[in-house]
Formats: sequence, C-alpha cells, structure tokens
Amino acid sequence: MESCAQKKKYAAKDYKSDLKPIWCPGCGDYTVLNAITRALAELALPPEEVAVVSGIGCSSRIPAYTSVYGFHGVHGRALPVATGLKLARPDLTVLVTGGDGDGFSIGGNHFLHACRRNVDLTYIVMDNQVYGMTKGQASPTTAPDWEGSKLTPEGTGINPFQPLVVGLASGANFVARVSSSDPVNMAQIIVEAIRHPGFSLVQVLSPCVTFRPEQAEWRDIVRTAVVDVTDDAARAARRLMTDDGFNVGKVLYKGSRPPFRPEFENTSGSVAELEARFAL
Amino acid sequence: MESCAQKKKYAAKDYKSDLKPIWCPGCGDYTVLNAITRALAELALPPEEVAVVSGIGCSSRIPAYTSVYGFHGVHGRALPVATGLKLARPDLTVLVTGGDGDGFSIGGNHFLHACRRNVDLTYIVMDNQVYGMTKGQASPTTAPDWEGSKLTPEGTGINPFQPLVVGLASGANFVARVSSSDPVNMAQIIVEAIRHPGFSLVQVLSPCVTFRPEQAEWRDIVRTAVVDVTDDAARAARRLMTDDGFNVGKVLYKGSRPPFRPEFENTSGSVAELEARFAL
Amino acid sequence: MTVQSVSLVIAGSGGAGVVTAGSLLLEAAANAGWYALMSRSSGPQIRGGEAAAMLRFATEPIMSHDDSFHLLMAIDWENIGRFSAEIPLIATSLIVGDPAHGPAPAALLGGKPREAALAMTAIAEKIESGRPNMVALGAIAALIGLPPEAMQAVVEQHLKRKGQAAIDASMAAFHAGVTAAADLPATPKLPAVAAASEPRWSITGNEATGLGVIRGGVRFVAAYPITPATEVLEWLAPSLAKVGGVLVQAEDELASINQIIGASYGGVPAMTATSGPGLSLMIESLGLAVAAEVPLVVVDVMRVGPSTGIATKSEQSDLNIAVYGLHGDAPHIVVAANSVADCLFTTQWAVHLAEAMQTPTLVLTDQAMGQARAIVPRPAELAFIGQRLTATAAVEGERYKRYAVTASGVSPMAIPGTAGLTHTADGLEHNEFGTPSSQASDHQAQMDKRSRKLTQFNYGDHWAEIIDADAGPGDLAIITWGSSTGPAREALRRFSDAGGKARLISVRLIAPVQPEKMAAALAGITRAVVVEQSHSGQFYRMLRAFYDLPKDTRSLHQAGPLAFGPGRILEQLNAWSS
Amino acid sequence: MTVQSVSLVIAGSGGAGVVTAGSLLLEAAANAGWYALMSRSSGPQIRGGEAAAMLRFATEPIMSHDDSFHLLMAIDWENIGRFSAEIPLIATSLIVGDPAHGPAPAALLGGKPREAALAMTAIAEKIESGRPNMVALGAIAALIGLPPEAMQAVVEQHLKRKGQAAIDASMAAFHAGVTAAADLPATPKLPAVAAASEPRWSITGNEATGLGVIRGGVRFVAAYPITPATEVLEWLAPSLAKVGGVLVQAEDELASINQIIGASYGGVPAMTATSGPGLSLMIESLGLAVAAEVPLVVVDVMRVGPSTGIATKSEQSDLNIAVYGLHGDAPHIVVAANSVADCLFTTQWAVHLAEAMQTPTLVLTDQAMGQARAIVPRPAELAFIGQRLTATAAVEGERYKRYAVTASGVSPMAIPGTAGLTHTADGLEHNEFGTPSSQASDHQAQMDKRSRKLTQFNYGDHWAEIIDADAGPGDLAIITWGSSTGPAREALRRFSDAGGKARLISVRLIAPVQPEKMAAALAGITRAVVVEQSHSGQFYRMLRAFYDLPKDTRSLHQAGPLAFGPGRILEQLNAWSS
Ligand SMILES: Cc1ncc(C[n+]2csc(CCOP(=O)(O)OP(=O)(O)O)c2C)c(N)n1
Ligand SMILES: Cc1ncc(C[n+]2csc(CCOP(=O)(O)OP(=O)(O)O)c2C)c(N)n1
Ligand code: SF4
Ligand code: SF4
Ligand SMILES: [Mg+2]
Ligand SMILES: [Mg+2]
Repeated sequence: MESCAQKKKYAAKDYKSDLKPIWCPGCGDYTVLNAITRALAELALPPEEVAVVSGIGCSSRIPAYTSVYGFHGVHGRALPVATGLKLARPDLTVLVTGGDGDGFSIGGNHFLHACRRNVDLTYIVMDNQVYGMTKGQASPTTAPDWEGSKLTPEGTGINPFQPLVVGLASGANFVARVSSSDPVNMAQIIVEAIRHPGFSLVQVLSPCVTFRPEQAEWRDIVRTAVVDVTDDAARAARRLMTDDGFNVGKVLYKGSRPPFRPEFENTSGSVAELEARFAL
Repeated sequence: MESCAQKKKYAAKDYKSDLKPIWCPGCGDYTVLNAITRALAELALPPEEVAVVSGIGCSSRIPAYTSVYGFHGVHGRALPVATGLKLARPDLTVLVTGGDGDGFSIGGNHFLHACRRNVDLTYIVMDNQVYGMTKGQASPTTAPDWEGSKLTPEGTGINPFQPLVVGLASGANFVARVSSSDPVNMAQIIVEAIRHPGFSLVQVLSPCVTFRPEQAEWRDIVRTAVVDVTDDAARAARRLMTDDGFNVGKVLYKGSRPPFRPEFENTSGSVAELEARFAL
Repeated sequence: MTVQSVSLVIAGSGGAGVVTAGSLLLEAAANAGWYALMSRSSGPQIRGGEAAAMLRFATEPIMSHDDSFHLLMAIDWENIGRFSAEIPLIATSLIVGDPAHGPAPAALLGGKPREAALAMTAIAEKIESGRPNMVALGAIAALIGLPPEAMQAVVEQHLKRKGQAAIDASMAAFHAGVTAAADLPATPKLPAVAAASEPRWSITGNEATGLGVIRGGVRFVAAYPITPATEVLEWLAPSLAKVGGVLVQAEDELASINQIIGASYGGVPAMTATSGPGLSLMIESLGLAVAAEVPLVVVDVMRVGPSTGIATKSEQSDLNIAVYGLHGDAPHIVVAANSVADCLFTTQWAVHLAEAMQTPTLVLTDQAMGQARAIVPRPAELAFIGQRLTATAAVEGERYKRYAVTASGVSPMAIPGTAGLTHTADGLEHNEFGTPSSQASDHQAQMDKRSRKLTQFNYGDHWAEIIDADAGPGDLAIITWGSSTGPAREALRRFSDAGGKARLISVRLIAPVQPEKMAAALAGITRAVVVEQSHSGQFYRMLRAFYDLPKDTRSLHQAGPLAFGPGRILEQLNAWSS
Repeated sequence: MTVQSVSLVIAGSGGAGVVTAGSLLLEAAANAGWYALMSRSSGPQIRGGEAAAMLRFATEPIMSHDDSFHLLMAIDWENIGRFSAEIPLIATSLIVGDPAHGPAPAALLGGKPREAALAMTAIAEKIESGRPNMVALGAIAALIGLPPEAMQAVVEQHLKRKGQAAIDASMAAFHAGVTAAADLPATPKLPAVAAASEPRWSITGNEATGLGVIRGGVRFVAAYPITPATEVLEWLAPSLAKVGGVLVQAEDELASINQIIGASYGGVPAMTATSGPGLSLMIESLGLAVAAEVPLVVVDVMRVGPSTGIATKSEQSDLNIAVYGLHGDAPHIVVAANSVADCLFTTQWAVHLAEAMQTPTLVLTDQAMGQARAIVPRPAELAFIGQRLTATAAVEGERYKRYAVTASGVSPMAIPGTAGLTHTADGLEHNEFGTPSSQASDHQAQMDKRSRKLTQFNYGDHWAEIIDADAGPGDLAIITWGSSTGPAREALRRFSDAGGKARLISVRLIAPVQPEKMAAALAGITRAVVVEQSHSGQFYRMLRAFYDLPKDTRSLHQAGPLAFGPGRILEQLNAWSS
C-alpha cells in the first residue's frame, strides 16, 4: 500500500535537536523529553508535521530540544498559541508542553477554556509543584505546608490545585497521569493522548531535584492506578477528588466529544461578493 | 447588652443609592440588587462596613446602585481587587458581584484561584448565559447551539462552563444556586453565604430579557433542588455534573476549610531592626 | 469650492425610532445621488433611552461633520439635553419639536437657535399606522430638498415583507410631514443630483476595516468582544466564512492575541480587533510577536480613555500605547486610518506591511469613524496582498536560520509542514538559529535586524496624505492624523477657497517614523499646527520627539469625545494669515 | 580626585564556588574599611554552569564598574569565554588561571592581557579540606592589598557552625594563596583603611528597594515571581511580617496589580514588584488606578527586552512603556533610581508621591543595580512617609464627592469604614461623585484634575541629581538616568580631575516632566550628551518630546546587557573640549 510504503520509520533520536538542555542533572524533564520523542517515533510522524508549543519555565524549554517545529512563547500562553495554530493548520499534530506554574497559575484561564473548547491538542504538563525557573516558589499544585520558598516562608496555606479534576470539570476529553520515572509507560500514554481526538491532558509527575529535592522519593511512592479508564467524567472526577495524587500510569478518562474544528470551507464566495453588499 | 443596643436596624432601602440603573426593564439583575440589599438589612451591617466590588458588565454595575462602599474596576478583575481589599481590611464584609462573562471568561483564572485561596468573600454571579453589556455574544455558560450572536452565528459548538462544578473542584467553601425570580429565597441564601467563612459562591440565574428573551421562561422552568446541603465536595460536584442547571434555591455545599487570612501581626519588629541587618 | 452641505440631527427617546429614521434618511440621500455621513449617539442605558442620529449630506464626498447643525428634529425631548455638547446649534440653526412634548430643554438653546413646532404625534395619529418619525422624515426631506421618490424607494425596500399597506401608511405619514414642512422656517437645501456621477458605497468604518483585512489576505481572526470594535468582528465572522476563513471568539484578549500568533506562525495571515482596554492586555504578547517575528494585525478602534473610560465615545488617545506601549525596544508598525473609507485602505495596507516585514502591525481607527456610516465613492482596488518571504526548501549542508541576519532585516520564514526547516520560534533573545542566547552580540545583531527591516522598507507615498490649498502650500501646515483629518481637510478647503495657502499633512504611517519624507513635506513651511483629539497632545509630543518641526509649531488638542469642527482649525490658519 | 579602585573578576564553572568566593571577598573588603560593588553573571543553566563575580573595591563610595578589569582569576575555564564581552581585559590586565585546566580561552585574550598561572588545585590538594577558591582568594588578597585579618574575620563568621577545623583549613588554603601570589605579576593595590570613616551598609539594590517601600509605609504587597525582581519580594515577605505587613503570592500579574488596588482602596499603602513582561500585563489595571485614583507603587526591575528577552541581564529599555504605556491619557508618576543605594531613596519617595497624589507610581530600577551588592555609606533617614489626604467625616447636607474638583487636583479620599462617605470608586469616566458619565464636560474636568494634581505638586530638588565639575558646569552637560548614572558620574569626575567643566543631570522624576527645572539646569549649557542603555535611545526621544534641549545634543545609547564604562562617556566630553 502506498501509505505504508511512504511511512518512513523514525527513531526517537530523530525528534531530538542537538541543543544541550539547560536543565539540572537529574531533572524529571529529561525523561519527558525522551518519552515525547519516543511517542513521536512510535507514531512515525514526519517531524515537519509536528509542532510543540510552550510558554516559559524549565519544562517549557522542551520545544527547542526537539527537532520538530517549535514555538516558545510567553509565560502562561502556550494553550492559546497552540489553539490558533491547530485551528489554522488542522493538518499538523500539535503538542503543548509546560509546567504547573505556566499552566495552572498564570495560564489557568486558558487551561479552563482549552478543556471546554476541546481542540485536538495534547497537553503535557510537567508538574513539579514548584516554579523551577524562578528558583523555587510555590505553584498552584504545591502542598499548603511547604515552607521552602522565601515568598511563603510559612507555607502557602491554600488548597492545592487539582489539574485533572478541574480538567474533567471543564471538559477535557482525555485525562491521564504518569510519572517521569517510567518513560516507557509515559511514551505509551502520550501516544494514546495524541491519537485521541480533542483535548488530551497528561499530567506528569516530574521532580525538580534542585528546589524540591524531596521529590526524588516520588519514584518510590508512585503506584500504578488500579482503576480502569472510564468515559464517565463525573465518576473520574470523583475518584480523583479523593485520590492522593500518586496513582499513575493509566489513562483515567476518555471522552467522546467531537473536537472543536471550525471549517475553513473553501466556499464559492469571493471578496467581490462581499463588496457587492456595500454597493449602492 | 452593649452590642445589641448598638445594633441599629436597617431596611433594605438603606442599602440602595439614588442612582437609576441603566438596566433594561425586566432585567433579572433588579431583583439581585433587591436581594443583596435585603440580605444586608437582615444582617444589619452598617453600610460603611460593607464593600461591593465588581468588574465590567451589566451585572457589574451593582456597586453604584448600593449605598455601601463600592469599587467598579476593570473587566474580569473583581475577585483580585476584592481579595486585596479583604486581606488588607479583614474587618469589612466584602461582596463581589458580576456576570458570567466577567467571572468565567476573562476572569476565569481569578475564579479558580479565589476558590483555592478561600478568602472570606461572597461572590454573586448573575448568570444570563450571555454578554449583555456588549450586546449579546455567547459567554462560557452559553449552550453550544445558541445562534443568537453574529460572532458565532452557528453556535459556539463548545462545552458550556459549569461554574459550580469548577468552583467545587477548585475549593470553593460554599456553593449555592438561586433564581432571580425568587428574591426572598435569594436574600436568604446570600445571608448564609455572607455568614459562612471563606469563599462563598452564589450562582444566580438572572435572565437577560433583551438578548436572551427566551430566558423569560426560566421562572417557570426552575425548581427547588431536592438534595440537601453536603460537606462532601466530590459528592456535590458529581451531583452537579449530571444536573440540568435548573435546580435552585438551596445551598448545595458547605465546606469547613478555614479561610485564608494572613495575619497583619503588629509584632514588636521595627523598621530599625530591619535596617540593622544591613549595617556593617 | 467649499463643501455645500446640510447637517441635521434626529433625536428622541428609545422607542422613537430615531436610529431607524436616520438610516432611512441616509439611504434616501444615497438614492438622491448625495454623499453622506451619519454618526449616532445614545444614552447610558443598555437598550432604549435617548438617541440621536447626526447626519450630514452633500453633493460631493465629505469626511467630517460641520461646526454646527442646520436642523435638529426632536421627536420628543426626553433627556435630549444630554446631547447638547454634541449638537452645536447656532443662531441660524432650526430646532423643531413636537408641541405634544412641551418646550425644548434649555440645554439645547444656548446658541439661540430658531425654534419651530411640528405636531408629529398629532399628524401621525390622523394616519392609520402612521408614525411620528415618518412625519419627521417628511418634514426633513422637504426642508433639505430631498426628493420624495428617493424615500419612496427606501421605504418600499424596507417594508417589502410587511406588505403594501405598511408601505402606504409610512409614505402617507411621510407626505404629511412634507406638507407640514411648508409652515416651518426654511433651512438650507441641497440640490438633487440626477444620477450619481460615480459608483458609490454605503459602509461604516468598522465594516471597511473588516473588508480591508480580508482583502489583505487575513483568514484567521480570534477576538473578544468590546465596544466599539465588536462590529468589526460581527462583520468579519460571517464574511470570513464566505471566503474560507474563520473567526474564533476567545476567552479574553490574552487568548485572542496568542491565538492569532499561533495561526500566523502556522502560515495563515491573522488579525484581531479590540479597543483600548483590550489592547492593554495584548501588550506583552505583542512584544512576543516582535521578538519571534510573527506577522499579525491588531486593530484598535479607539474610545475615550483612560481605563474603561467612555466605551461608546471617541478619542485619539491610544497613540502613545500603540507606539511606545511595549516593554523593551520592540520595533513594530503603527498605521492609522484617516476616514471611514480609509479604514479599508489602511487595514489592507496593514496586512501587507505585517506580512512583508513579519511584524505586528497596529491599526488605529476610532469610535467616530468606526461606527459612522458614510456614502462614499467606491474604493479603489488595491494591490496590497499579504506576501510573506518564506523559506521553502532546505539548503544542503546548511542548518536553517530562522532569524538570519539579512541586509533587508527580513529573514525567510519556514512555515510548519516544510521539511528540513524545522526550528523553534522564540520570544527569548536568540541567535540566528533561534537558539536562546544571552550574548550581547546576538542581542545587538537581532535588535539591529528587527529595527532595520522596518526602517529600510519602501512605504511609498502612503506614509501620509498631503493636500495643498489651490494656491499652493505657502508656509503654513496642518499636521494631523486619524479622525481629525476630516475636519482638517475641510478647514484647508475653506482656507483655500478664501485664497489662503497652506498644506495638510495627515500621517498614516505613525511608526516607524519617516524623517526624510516629513522633512520634504515640511520644506518651506515655517508655521504648523498639530491637530489631534487627546488631552495631553500625544501626537504633538511624538512629532517633537522624532521630527524637526518648524519653530513656530502649535499644538491644537482637545480630549474626546467632542470632535473638532473644521472652524477651530480654520481659526488658527486665519490667525496666522491675518 | 579620580577614584582609586581595583576591579577584578572571579570566574569558574558551577561547582567552583565563585559566587561564595566573591561574597567572602566583598565582606572582607568591608572589614578592611573599603567600599565595594559586586555584580554577578552566570550561564543559561538553571543551576551550576559557569559563573562570574565582578568586583570593584575603592576607598570611597563607588557606583559603577570601571572600563576594564585589573584582574581575572579563573578557577577553571569552562565556558568562561562566554563572559568575554562582560569582562573587558586590556594590556595591563592580568589573567590568572590554573595550569591544571589548560590555557585561557582565546575569547578572553582579545585585549592582550598579561597571563599568569596559579596552581590552585594543586596547592589546595596539599591542604586537608583545602579548596581552590580559598587559594584564589588568598592570591587576590595579596595582589590587591587586602589584609589577611579582614578575611580571617569573615571566614570565622561563615564557618562558625562547621567548627574550628574547617576555619583553619580554609585559612590555610587562603594563606597558601597569599604565599603563592608572590610569584604573580603585580596588580594595583588599594591602601588599607584603618577604621571606616562613616557607618556603612552592605545591601543590594533589590533589598534597598524593599526597605524603601517599607519605610514609605507600604504594608501590603501582592506579587508574582519574576527574574530579576524576585529578590525584592523575597526580602519583603519576611520583613513585612516583622513590621505588621503582608505579602501575598498571586496567581499572575493581573491578580497582583488588582490585589494591591483593592488593598490600597482599603486604605493600606500597597505595592508590587515585577519586570518588563509582568509590567506589560499590569498596563490595563494601572489605567484603572489612574482613573479610580488609587495610590500604589509598582517597581519594575528592568531586564533585557523585548518579550522574554534576557531575564538575567540588564537594560534601560522599559522607559517607554513606563511613561507612555497606558491607553488613553493616563497621567501617572514614573521615578527611577540611579544607584544601588538610591533604590532606597527613590522607592521611599515613590510611596510618598503615590499616596500624596493618589496615583500609581512606577519605579524603574534594573537588574544591574537590583542584583548588585554594594558597600555604601549608611543611607540617611528620610521624611517621606506615605500620607493620604483623607475625608474623615460627612459634611451635613452635602453628598460626599469622591472626585471633587479641587485646586490642587487632589480630592479627599474616604476610606471604607468611614461612616457617611460611602461611594463607588470607578474606572469608567465619572462626575465628581463617582457616578459614570459620558458627558464631555465631566471628562474634561476629571482629566484636568488628574493631570493638575501631578503638575502642581512640589517635588523639591529630588526631580534630578545635578553634579558639577569642580571648576563648574561650563557649557557641557551629560543628561542621564538610572543605572547609566554611575558611569556618567565617574566620567564627570575624571573630566573634572583633568580640569574640565561640565554638569551631570541625572533625572529621577521621569514623569511628570519638569520643564522649568530642566531649563534652569540647562542654563548656559550649549552641548549635551544623553546617555542611556537602550537600543533606540528612548530617553533621548522623551527629552526631545518634552524639553528644549541645547541645539547640539547627542544621543549616546546602546542596547543592554553591557553597561557603559565611564570611558565611553568621557570620550564624548573630551571630544567636545579638545
Ligand atoms: C509574565 C511573566 N511573569 C513571570 C515570569 C517569570 N517566570 C518564568 S518561569 C516561571 C514559573 C515557571 O514555573 P513552571 O511553569 O512550574 O515551570 P518549571 O520551571 O517548574 O518547569 C515564572 C514565574 C515570566 N517569565 N513572565
Ligand atoms: C478588557 C476588556 N475586554 C472587553 C470588554 C468589553 N466588555 C464589557 S462587559 C463584557 C461582557 C459582560 O458580560 P457579563 O459579565 O456576562 O455581564 P452581563 O452584561 O451579561 O451582565 C465585555 C466583553 C471590556 N470592558 N474590557
Ligand atoms: S530547577 Fe528544577 S525543574 Fe528546573 S531544571 Fe532544575 S530540577 Fe528541573
Ligand atoms: S442587556 Fe440583558 S443583562 Fe443587560 S441590562 Fe439588559 S436585560 Fe439586563
Ligand atoms: Mg513547575
Ligand atoms: Mg452575562
């Protein structure tokens, strides 16, 4: 078959650029980069037909470390950039990568509306419960009693943000949680997320070894979620609301809402017809 | 008792200003104004100890129609203004009023974080599923198939935002839905909301008779919710995720998280002590 | 020759059909072969409340209202006094009210206009289904010389679906008004024009703006509604759909600007429209588009500031934010339309500039021109179609440089999907490849390149409109921009008719500045007046900063929402020449 | 007399303890009675990677680095070449490396510095727990004349908790370095100062900024972290807690600016600190604070723009957005600190101005001064305490006018809680009561009032720092602002020492402009050079827009991140006087 013959085989390294990451040795984001490139190889997507969009943060540096098209925008606005790109260019596979601060603090509104709008994007959030890039402040997912930041020396005292629950409540069409300590599983879930139509949300527990050294323990704490994927968002949300955050490795929800995709119909209309309406 | 003797009795009209609202005749917001002033009278709060903060929209005009302190800010930013005010002035009773566009579209991020932060505010959202002030565009709560706006002539095609579910998922401490067709019940619920510590969210179904004339029917569709108030957010959220939006008149959730209230401790510290640390 | 024109206002409270009446009159005037301009004003109520339609008719194109109105036809008086500042009435003006509604409010009588009564309600009541606003239209038509046939055609068109009886009732009321006008004092009449001398359009500034960007090639729009820009979007949404484009309503302005950045990065020319508050929210991401070199167009339909200001009224006070608002040194393009029709030219040109230079282009229009409807000569076809310099194929053995330092400053841009040219576009400072760099040399090279591409571009003659008095420029100049151009043109015309010499320079390309072209335009000019509608004289300050102005340069500025009448500008010219 | 100073750099890769070494040296220098300035630079890595500490020592206060460095001590060479542009080395400079790490990278040798070797690793290895950076410090101390006792005290203090053995090991390595320095070529030495002549502080610009706002009376801060402003916040959070204040970390800059608006409306003086990208996001709400007349302070610690730019490096390119960035005509205050120590004065003054005029006040500092640590004379006590004109009691029979039109332009403000004075503050245009109004007359009155309160205020002499050469101002001036003041001062000093006459005008009050004061300061000046660190010469353009400058005024501007050395400025002065 022609399409098979055309389908070139790619290796994960074909999706990596030559740039050396600025990340700290041991940062969880290295394996996320690996998992993404592995997933792209598995999907055998030509690099030029993939785009990775991000905001600002350590995790948001991913685009330049890949060899696909990348867009490194401003802090918190990756989702609208990706939304515009995907709507204008439905032929591209568009991934969005970023951190918990970028996505849920400054970017929280776009997160809500991206879930609602359900554009066919895959959003991979490297959650380290901290602002790594600005040297260690509390993020929305930080526990209220974490005292490691000079800005909140007695802890934030506020409720951590639950990305997957809010994602479900706002309409995300695919929800999964994975751990950066298992890149093979992560790659597999990313493959599923990309394949699933609509807005797919993948939360990655990705330790910040520098500002949250205690997160090194995550690799031992995480366990494979025992529940199976559901298509009942209310059920999935309820499960997650009472979950401790360390059940990983599974797709937790798959919905079937059709993606938002306004048509660029190449209708017969011409600019002249538009102008005719003004003529006297 | 001294405090009793001091407690002056107020009538609802004592909380109203002389300004004639710019609202259309029949707008649901008139009864919300009534219910708020009624609630304040019931609580017998001296007008100068109450502040109403809002953004921009028809519904956001409420502050000037009251006789308490008011702040009419920019579109979408009422919650942070109110947060700053309440944190700086914990002695004041602070209400926030606004619309579905102001609160859940441009203001969505502050909504998420206000729920998380759980400052002792009462947020009254007049939900008319439309941008009234800008003459009738779809809001986040608009049904996907509403074709009444020229900006989305074939409907938005996207999932309506569920304010109460997202509120619960993010940590709102009190959640209720009321109808503007029952101002007495609304006043009662607002009293409860103000009394409840932390962030209280009251969604008011408040018809826009001009741009959503079909909402006149709401008065006949709404029914008193049959469920009782719960302190289980996951349960309340699940109920609401499968609800049609017309169960009103009840407090649906009351949590017991303590409000966020950083102390302005009048510690012994002086500026001189701070300076001493720089001295060689 | 000085414009021969008639200016009138129809006013009344909510239900009185003022705006409908104004629109009918405009269309009828178009049928009569006239040119016209119609603006509207209304009270603070969301719906209903007092309204006024300000119209001016002429036998040749006009771009401004006059200093005063010949006629105010008030269907009732409720709150109409609030419009007094917007409706200058002088001793020769005629103010006509319905005795059923009592006397005219004092606020309107400051200029001592002539007063007359027309029993619109009583007359209308005598006609089955007759309405006072049609009586008013009849009287107006008779007063200003509009042939009844012109109105007949309009009414037939509008009431077609309601049937012949409705048409007859309306026209009966109209004719009753025509008859009743015989008892009214005279106002200036315009001659009827047999057949229009050239094809004409009826269009608003906001529609022209929408059409301009579509003509320029924009096919993706994301936006958040805001007065007075919403109509640009409302026109665009269905129109884009007809030409294979899309409009997305975003959750806020931060989203809309970033959505269009994404779409444009994807190769589809993109724009958004907003007003001051929304533009403020887009500032950070406009800087991103500068640094990442993403072409896009942002239209700011200006309203009265600061902050929420007055959403429904006009001012030219977003010049500063448009030119200087970005943090860092962020060279970009700012253009401004100078009339309702010029919204079309300027926005189409803006798309062309944005695409050619891979940079965000801001277009300034305002509420006054955006929401005004005008009968204008059919706009010319324009050759400006957004054309991006793209990189289409990898060069063997060379890594693609997205931000290559070129002589023109423009670097060929690879559009996603192009094999071999993958790269990451970045808002961080970067080297030629797009790799983040904190080296001073990379910063300098990229800063130079980004500013060079704007300064070296050939903007042709479009940077300004320059008009001389018939007798030549002499040594006087009016320098202006945007909506103030209309009254400035007319001031020049009157000055010229009186034998004066002067030059009008209306700047369309606000940034980058064009010092050489301005110097040429100012050759021989020794005195200049800078005209603008801002409280602080923003345009005057900007001119001082970047241009060498004649020593005797004066700033004639006033805050919105009241527009300059041509007379205020003429005064300055006359003062100089006397 | 020209500053007698020594400039040196310690550089090395991540683990090498460069920054610690620099800090120890700074403290030791303080112990020796010297004044000092320390800046840091590091590579793009989040943690580790190459770093450089640039230090300058003198026996009197200094505010700028020199044109070149006397000494570069490299603990290793890894990627140190990247700093070459930041570390100008000339023929008389000495570059010292460890032979264990091979030869110096070519990038550092462009200026042909003298080269020498110091086997830091080998020497350190011979001492138990000895570390190369202490060896380096010893050598540096010996080279520049820093008494070993000064270092002894510092090391004892730092390693107290680690015990005497650690102290001894460190000092042994240090002394080994002192000894080894005997074999190194000489560098300039500074004389030791027996006892400091005046009390001194060790402080960074960002700390001084925090202290300034607390001194001014700020007790509520909301902010979102951003480089290089984060340290202002990190200092403020615990410090505010000590004086009865609060810092809240907000979800984004839109929230932080609006939180402080709320707190200030509630009567508590409030501020936030950010950098360019964050300031961009605050623009809309700054306009709200202008219109609603809410006092607040926003500190922008500038970094390289546009967009995300270079977060860790300095530039003076947010002048435009600070002055002109708001939509509409939105008069507000912009002040700029001119040195590390002046961050304290200027921010304290800013709180005073904001509160007195009920208006947002922007403070511009930058990465260079914010993240630099300096040994400075103890700053003076200042009388500026934020004091708001409040309305405290209702006047019988009069409705309270929140926006009363007063002669000063300042309207007494009722703080929530005050009985009888309830009102609604509004960002919509309003009348004196605060009721929304679309009347041109209300707009004009409020615009006039809002601008009048700024122009009529008495800013005293603080609008600028004016320094004359010993022989007087002559007819030359340097006009500058912010971080460029340091090198400009030093250029003036050298020029003066060589007998030149000139005047330095460093503008602290950027807006509102002070044309009369500037005219006085420019009296007799015929030639001026405007010095600033921006690619487009923003300050020069702004001066042209608002001031009458000498005919021969030149713009000396360069993009960041490299600071001006005093020499570049001196060159211009010399060129004129030769
Ligand atoms: C508008 C704006 N505000 C603040 C910043 C500073 N900033 C850069 S990254 C970041 C937080 C990053 O946190 P996260 O998204 O969790 O990424 P991580 O570094 O932890 O991977 C912040 C606050 C910025 N660049 N822009
Ligand atoms: C930054 C900004 N963007 C857009 C607007 C225009 N605007 C004013 S009110 C409004 C929507 C109001 O909708 P909602 O909050 O639902 O209030 P309603 O009028 O329906 O009560 C919009 C888009 C604005 N004022 N400011
Ligand atoms: S600071 Fe944390 S998140 Fe950033 S690169 Fe280092 S380990 Fe990773
Ligand atoms: S437009 Fe709708 S929401 Fe606004 S006042 Fe009228 S009815 Fe109420
Ligand atoms: Mg993070
Ligand atoms: Mg609404």
